[in-house]
Amino acid sequence: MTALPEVGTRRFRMPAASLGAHAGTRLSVAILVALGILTLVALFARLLAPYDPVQPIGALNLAPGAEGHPLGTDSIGRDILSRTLIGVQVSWFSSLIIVASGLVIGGLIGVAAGVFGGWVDAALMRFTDLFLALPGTLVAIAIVAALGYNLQNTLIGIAVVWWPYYARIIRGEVKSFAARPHVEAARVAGASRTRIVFRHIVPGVVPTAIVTASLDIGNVVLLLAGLSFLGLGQPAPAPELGADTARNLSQLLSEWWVPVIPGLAVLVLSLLSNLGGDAVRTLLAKRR
Amino acid sequence: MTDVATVRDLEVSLVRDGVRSDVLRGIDLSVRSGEILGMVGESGSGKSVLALAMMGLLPTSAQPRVGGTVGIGDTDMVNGRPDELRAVRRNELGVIFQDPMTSLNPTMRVGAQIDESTHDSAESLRLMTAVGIADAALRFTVYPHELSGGLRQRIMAAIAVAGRPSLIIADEPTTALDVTVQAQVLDLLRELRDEFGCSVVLITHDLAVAAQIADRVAVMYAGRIAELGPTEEIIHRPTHPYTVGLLRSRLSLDTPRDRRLLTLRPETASAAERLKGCAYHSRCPLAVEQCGVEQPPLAPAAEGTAEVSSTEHVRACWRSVSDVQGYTHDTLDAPPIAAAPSSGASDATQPAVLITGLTTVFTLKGGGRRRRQVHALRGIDLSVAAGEAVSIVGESGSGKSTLLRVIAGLAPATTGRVQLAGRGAQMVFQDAGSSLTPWLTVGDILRERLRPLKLDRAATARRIGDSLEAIGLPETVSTLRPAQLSGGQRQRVALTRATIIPPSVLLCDEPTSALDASLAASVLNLIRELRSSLDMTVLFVTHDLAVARLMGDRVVVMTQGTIVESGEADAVIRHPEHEYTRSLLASVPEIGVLS
Amino acid sequence: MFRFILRRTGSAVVLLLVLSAIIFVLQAVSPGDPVKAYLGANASPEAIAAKREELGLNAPLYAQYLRFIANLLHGDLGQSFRTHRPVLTDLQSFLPATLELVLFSFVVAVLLGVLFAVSGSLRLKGGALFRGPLLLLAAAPPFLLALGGIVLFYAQLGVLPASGRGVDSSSPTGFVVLDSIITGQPDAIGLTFQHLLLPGVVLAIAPAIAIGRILRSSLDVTMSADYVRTAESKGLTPFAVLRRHVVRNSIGPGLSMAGLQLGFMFAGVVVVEQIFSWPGIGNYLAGSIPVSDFPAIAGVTLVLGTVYIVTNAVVDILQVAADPRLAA
Amino acid sequence: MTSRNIRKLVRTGLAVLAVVPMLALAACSANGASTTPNAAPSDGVLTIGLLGDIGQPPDPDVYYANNGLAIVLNTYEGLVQYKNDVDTVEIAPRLAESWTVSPDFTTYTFTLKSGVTFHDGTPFTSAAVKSSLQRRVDVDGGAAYMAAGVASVETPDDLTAVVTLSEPNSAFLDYLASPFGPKMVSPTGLAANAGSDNAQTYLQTHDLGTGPYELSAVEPGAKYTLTQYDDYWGTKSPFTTVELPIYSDVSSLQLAFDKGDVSAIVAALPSSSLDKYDGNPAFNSDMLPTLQSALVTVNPSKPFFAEKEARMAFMQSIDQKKLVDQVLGARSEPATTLYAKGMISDGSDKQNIEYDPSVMADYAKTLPEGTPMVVGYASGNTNAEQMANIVTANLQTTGIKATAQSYPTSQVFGWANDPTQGPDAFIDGNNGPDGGNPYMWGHVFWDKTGGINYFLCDDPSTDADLNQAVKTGDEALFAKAAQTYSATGCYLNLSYNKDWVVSQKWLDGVAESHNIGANELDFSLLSIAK
Repeated sequence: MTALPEVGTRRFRMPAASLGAHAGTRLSVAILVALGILTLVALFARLLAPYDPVQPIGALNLAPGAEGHPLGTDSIGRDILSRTLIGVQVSWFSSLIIVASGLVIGGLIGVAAGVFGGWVDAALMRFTDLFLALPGTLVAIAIVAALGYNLQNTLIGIAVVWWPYYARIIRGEVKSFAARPHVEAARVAGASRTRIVFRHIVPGVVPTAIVTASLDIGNVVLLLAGLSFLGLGQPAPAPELGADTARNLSQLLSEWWVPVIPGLAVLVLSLLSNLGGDAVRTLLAKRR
Repeated sequence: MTDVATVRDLEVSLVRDGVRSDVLRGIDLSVRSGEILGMVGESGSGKSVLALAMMGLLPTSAQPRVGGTVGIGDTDMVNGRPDELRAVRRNELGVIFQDPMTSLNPTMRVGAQIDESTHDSAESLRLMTAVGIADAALRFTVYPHELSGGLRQRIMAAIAVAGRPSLIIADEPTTALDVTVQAQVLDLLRELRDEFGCSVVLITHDLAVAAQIADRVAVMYAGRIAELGPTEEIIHRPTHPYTVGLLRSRLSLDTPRDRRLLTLRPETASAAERLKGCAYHSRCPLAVEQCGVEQPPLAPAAEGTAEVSSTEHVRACWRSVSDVQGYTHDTLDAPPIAAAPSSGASDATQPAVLITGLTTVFTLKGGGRRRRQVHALRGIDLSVAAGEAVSIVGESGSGKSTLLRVIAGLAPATTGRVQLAGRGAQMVFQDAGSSLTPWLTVGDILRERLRPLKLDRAATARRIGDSLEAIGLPETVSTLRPAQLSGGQRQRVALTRATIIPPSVLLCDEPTSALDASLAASVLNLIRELRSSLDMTVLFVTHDLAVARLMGDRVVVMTQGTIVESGEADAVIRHPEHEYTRSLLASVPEIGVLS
Repeated sequence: MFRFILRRTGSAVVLLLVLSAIIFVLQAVSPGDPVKAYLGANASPEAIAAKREELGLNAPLYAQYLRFIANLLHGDLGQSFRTHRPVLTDLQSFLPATLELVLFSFVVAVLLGVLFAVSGSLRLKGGALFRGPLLLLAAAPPFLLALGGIVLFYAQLGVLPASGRGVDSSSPTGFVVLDSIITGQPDAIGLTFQHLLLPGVVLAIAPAIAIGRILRSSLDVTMSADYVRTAESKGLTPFAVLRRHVVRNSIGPGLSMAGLQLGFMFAGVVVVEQIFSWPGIGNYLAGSIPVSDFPAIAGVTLVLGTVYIVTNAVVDILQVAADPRLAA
Repeated sequence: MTSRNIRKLVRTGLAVLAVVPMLALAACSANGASTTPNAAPSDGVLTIGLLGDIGQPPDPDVYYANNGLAIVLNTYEGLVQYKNDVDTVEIAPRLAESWTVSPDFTTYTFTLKSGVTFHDGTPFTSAAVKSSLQRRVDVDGGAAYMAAGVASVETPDDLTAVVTLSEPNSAFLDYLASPFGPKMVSPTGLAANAGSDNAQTYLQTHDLGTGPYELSAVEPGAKYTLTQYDDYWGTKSPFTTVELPIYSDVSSLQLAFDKGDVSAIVAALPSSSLDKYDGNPAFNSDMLPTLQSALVTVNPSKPFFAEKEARMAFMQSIDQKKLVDQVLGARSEPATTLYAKGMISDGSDKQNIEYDPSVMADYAKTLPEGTPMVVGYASGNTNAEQMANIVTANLQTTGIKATAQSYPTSQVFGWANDPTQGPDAFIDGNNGPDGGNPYMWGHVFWDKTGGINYFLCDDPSTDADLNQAVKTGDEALFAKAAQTYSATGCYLNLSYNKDWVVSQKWLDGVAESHNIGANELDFSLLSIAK
């Protein structure tokens, strides 16, 4: 019996794993390990980076493979490897922060709406729909443009428009679980309201939330890169993948590696996180 | 007399959540033109897979491996080319699936869905009338969700008979329907056969249903045919222990109320060793060592005598017919259950449940402004004495479940009031599986019930262990999650949760409707025992009159939110007063008791 | 159905009001000295003061707000600090180009998405060979993708143009494809499509995946539905089953995701237009950001927001049309 | 089976992962651009690639930026202009054949060229001079100040215009010669299309000038098209049409140029492309003199530079020659004067800040270890970014925690309102005066009311001297003003910048069509090489 989702939630079915419904478990694990390594690299980027990312330390525009500069140097003589490492750190953790913020804010609102129902639900969801119906990215741009261009404001801008997506999904899940017999059973068995919420409903929502979030990171990585491409990200000289690509784009035809390498880093990030999302889904599906 | 379908040592193995298992293990049978063949078996016996295999529609997602042949007309549904199979489905086959709601395209007008088979609206309309749909022209343009269950199933039937198929495969066509509608659908099938002269394969888990209209019955067990023969033969002279078991564990309107219900021995053997010999041997009361090692072939039942009849009635068992039939004749008597004591002691001052002028109205919020009011209960007055057991019978929508939910405090009382005695009420739900929180262990679930007692760890553990033991579950179960339990075990856990602290009133909402006959019987036994041992009042909701009669000292018949009849169980069954009760009784599929 | 359309339109209007409110608040808090940007570096202090007065930047906030709303109602989005033209005029000249690009790209995205979903759901042979690359490209930052495309197809192979729309974009309607069709210039049509191709595809890839994934999952759900089995039991050809029974029941989520993606595309177009020198609203926005030309930024947000809100209303209505059960 | 799919899919994925670097390689191979010249156009179309839209409308009294100046300068003409193809400030006639200036710099008398007509057919007369100067004031754009001082314009006859200023101004001729200076606009055309805004709307998409070309098509954000004015009084080029397509990305602009789709790019390519085109036989690469400079200014409102000593030490720590050579290379030469090259004929405005890192090193010792210090630059300006980074790198060797930081232009102009918001120092990659008169330089950069004195580092005596000198045209006084300001340590003229023009081999007359004031080419003087 395919239950028919209500008007609001239908927009947010979880996307199918792009790698066929059930990617091999081993593959999934491998992908997650890769992600773990990536995160470690990002975490210890400062230690791994051979040089200070913002200081000119070598000749200008050395091609990759140059002595001491495996990825070469940029037009200011900064070590591209170092900049890319730090850039990965910035982009990766920024994306995680955004997704986390969405998960937390959206989660709270979604759970509240789903649990209390009634006018609370109505009010919260009206609010959420309102945000959903606005063109998020544009609003984000407007916000950053208003607050001033820097990474912090960019994160704020995105976070402001990012949570409703989660609120919707989580609220929908909460509602569906709340309607399950086991919740009624718990009620009859005399479990307190809070207990029902946190032991009989929320745990069921977590997997969906996790999968949704992990599938989302990739988008955020790209969005961030795009915004900093437009100059809404880290102001120079701080390293940031999107911005580094954008600023040095003029060199594409003379010293291609300067803009291309950070761009590739973005590609790897978002690709890995996409695959990661699917992997998470697969593994959770297997566990179910 | 030619056969419309011939199945020759059909073997099918499917992958279910990652594990490949043999679902059909050498099926041989043929469907004769114009006959109704009943396929009977518990869930998991492979009967539905057989149906799909006959249509050549085994789910690709299950990566089926198929051996043998299914001949329909002169096409082999196993090895034929896709377009050939489609041709057969178009011209030779008609299908009726279990759930008419999900089996019809929700976004397509029913007429159009019939047209897909008839390619001619006039014909479609004619068929709709033929399958007994009043003012077909009107209904032609509605969507499935705008029709009642019975009508939907009739639409399915119209689709099935479209193009005058030589064979209609009906897979549990009645299970999702109310008793009264069930009867109608069965009649419909018979009429279709008579009118269109097609054969029908009727797949069902209920011997009685098959018995009502089938010419021949095939009893399936674990992917093989245990016994196959004329309905009369199977019902009255079963020659396979399993058939015997089914017949005896089946609940009927004259099953003795004062005795334990007879049940099949629960499965103990592992899948591997079951499949070594006769799959039934581990549960078979008559098993001999040969049964455990060698698969019995399908052989004529009538011992070596008239060759003619030999094809009629076949069985797969090492024991001789006489042994089996001998067995069926002795041990009619089952041990009596401890007579519910309290029913006598109903001099209890105040009743356990007192319901006065109870009405409940739901407002369904259709999208947008449109709201619909549903009067689920229209003035219920009911008083249940302490220790009494009352069965509430009714069809879906009669409000019986709502009544129970109101008592349990899950649904609101719009007017009127419900009073419960001291220790309040606990409830056992229809689908035990979904009534247990999937991610909590049995232990967690039970512990939750015990929290008010503020016991220390050890005590709690002991209490849980004991009550599990009491209900016939190993203590180790407490570390498992519901998904790791069998259906029967889950229902037992649910019962434990309800009774680990004995309530005054135990509310049972069709606790057995999802279980196989034998399992159901054992659960019912359990409830009755608990009732007497824990001295509980029981309110038992069911759609099955036979069950109602067995579980209740008193039977209350409900329809459209009101109580139409109430009285001592046998009285209501034997001498129904309200005509609704009569119609219910009339439509109960019955088969004579074992002679 | 009708009442639903009515209600949906109503909510759209409300949303527009909210959007405009947000824009104003942002406008109020936006820093930087627009007037300097407006008059240029060497402008005299007197001129600056005068300009501030003229733009009402000295008035108290509430006054500015009233002014803003009033202007909005008159379709006055203020004047761009950068181009010195009324923002509305700018948008009028840039919007058609963007709409044309986005719509084209949207069609491409939907096609790719459907291909992605169907090839996956029906397990078509070699489907993976199509999905793999698509997935990978979708993970690439658009600006890299765009430049890669230019270098490859324009500089190296010389098969596709890399910038502009090919024909005079100040044509009657601004929709050059439309115009060249109206005025019946086949060569012009060909030219415009040549120019649309590269940016269109680059912009389409990411949304295609998003749509494809959603569609894929709802397809998988529908494929395993009982009524599909019923349809098969009628002996319909796989295609007939897909067309008559699967599509309609699985299109819903795809539709709404498509609507959602349209919103993202209107943002993504900013990057793409910049690299392909597309004379559109995105390029205009990209030019406005560095100089904090807030009226322009606000205007773009408002207009694209409107387009987005309207399209989504349409999508919802389509969806109800597709699935009668949603009607209310 | 599915998981086999995955592997296949991942394999193909990896295969494609190779695509992107491949594209990159393609790009870098595109770098070693074809060394065979592209063919000259046969259709008389000249294509000048613009990097980004021109922003403001091409209205001579409104347009006050660089990118689109070419359109204004080829459709409109002023009375005078700076002499083409010389690297000193010399005023040359344009629509005025000759002129006389009263000794007190208040009365300017112009004898106009005869037989000049506006694009709308109206003959050019002294009346047009009057109306044009008036419109400049009425429109009140950024460069309105140039005509603000005009008290009256007498027109004794059609070919004589006598401009009287309300107060002496020796810079007035430079105002007129400036690319942003008043241009002659057809009075009848203006009257016909005046509208409510002095025809500003009309002039967004049309022109009313006398120049060699007419603005024939405007596709905002996409392309501007000029067509030759048949009745132009002066020399005509073989180019009957000039197209200025807009490229918003520099790489695609370069690619288009390499393929020959673009004939010339004026001052729009990054230094990183220098070695690609400089000395490439397939293209011309000209470095043409301008009044533009790279500048260093410091922020006295910040504690770090509160003291003159600190400012001086900082300026001395900058290795001007090395910096300019390393970053700007052939595009500029180290500045030796405080004004732009050739503004003060006797060079008495010599810049006396000598490179001496030791001063800063010593000063740094007096500071707490790791004192922070920020050198800002305008975001998007690669040259400035490089210089800022090199400067800070050097400072760090002295123990100062110097960092380079980018700021969007709008913010840069905002600092004047509150200098404490700005960085400690600012490197301006390229900036210049509206014209060649010392006043126009000194005023904007040094006077706190000038507009580009970002940090309001002001020296009253400098302002006074400048305002005095402009009345008398006293070069010595200008030099004095410069020296006193230089002494504040707020200002360093880093380099004389040049316009880098790359063009197809077949294009002739690039240098001849360029002058020190306009950073653009006079298309009518271009030609196709034989």
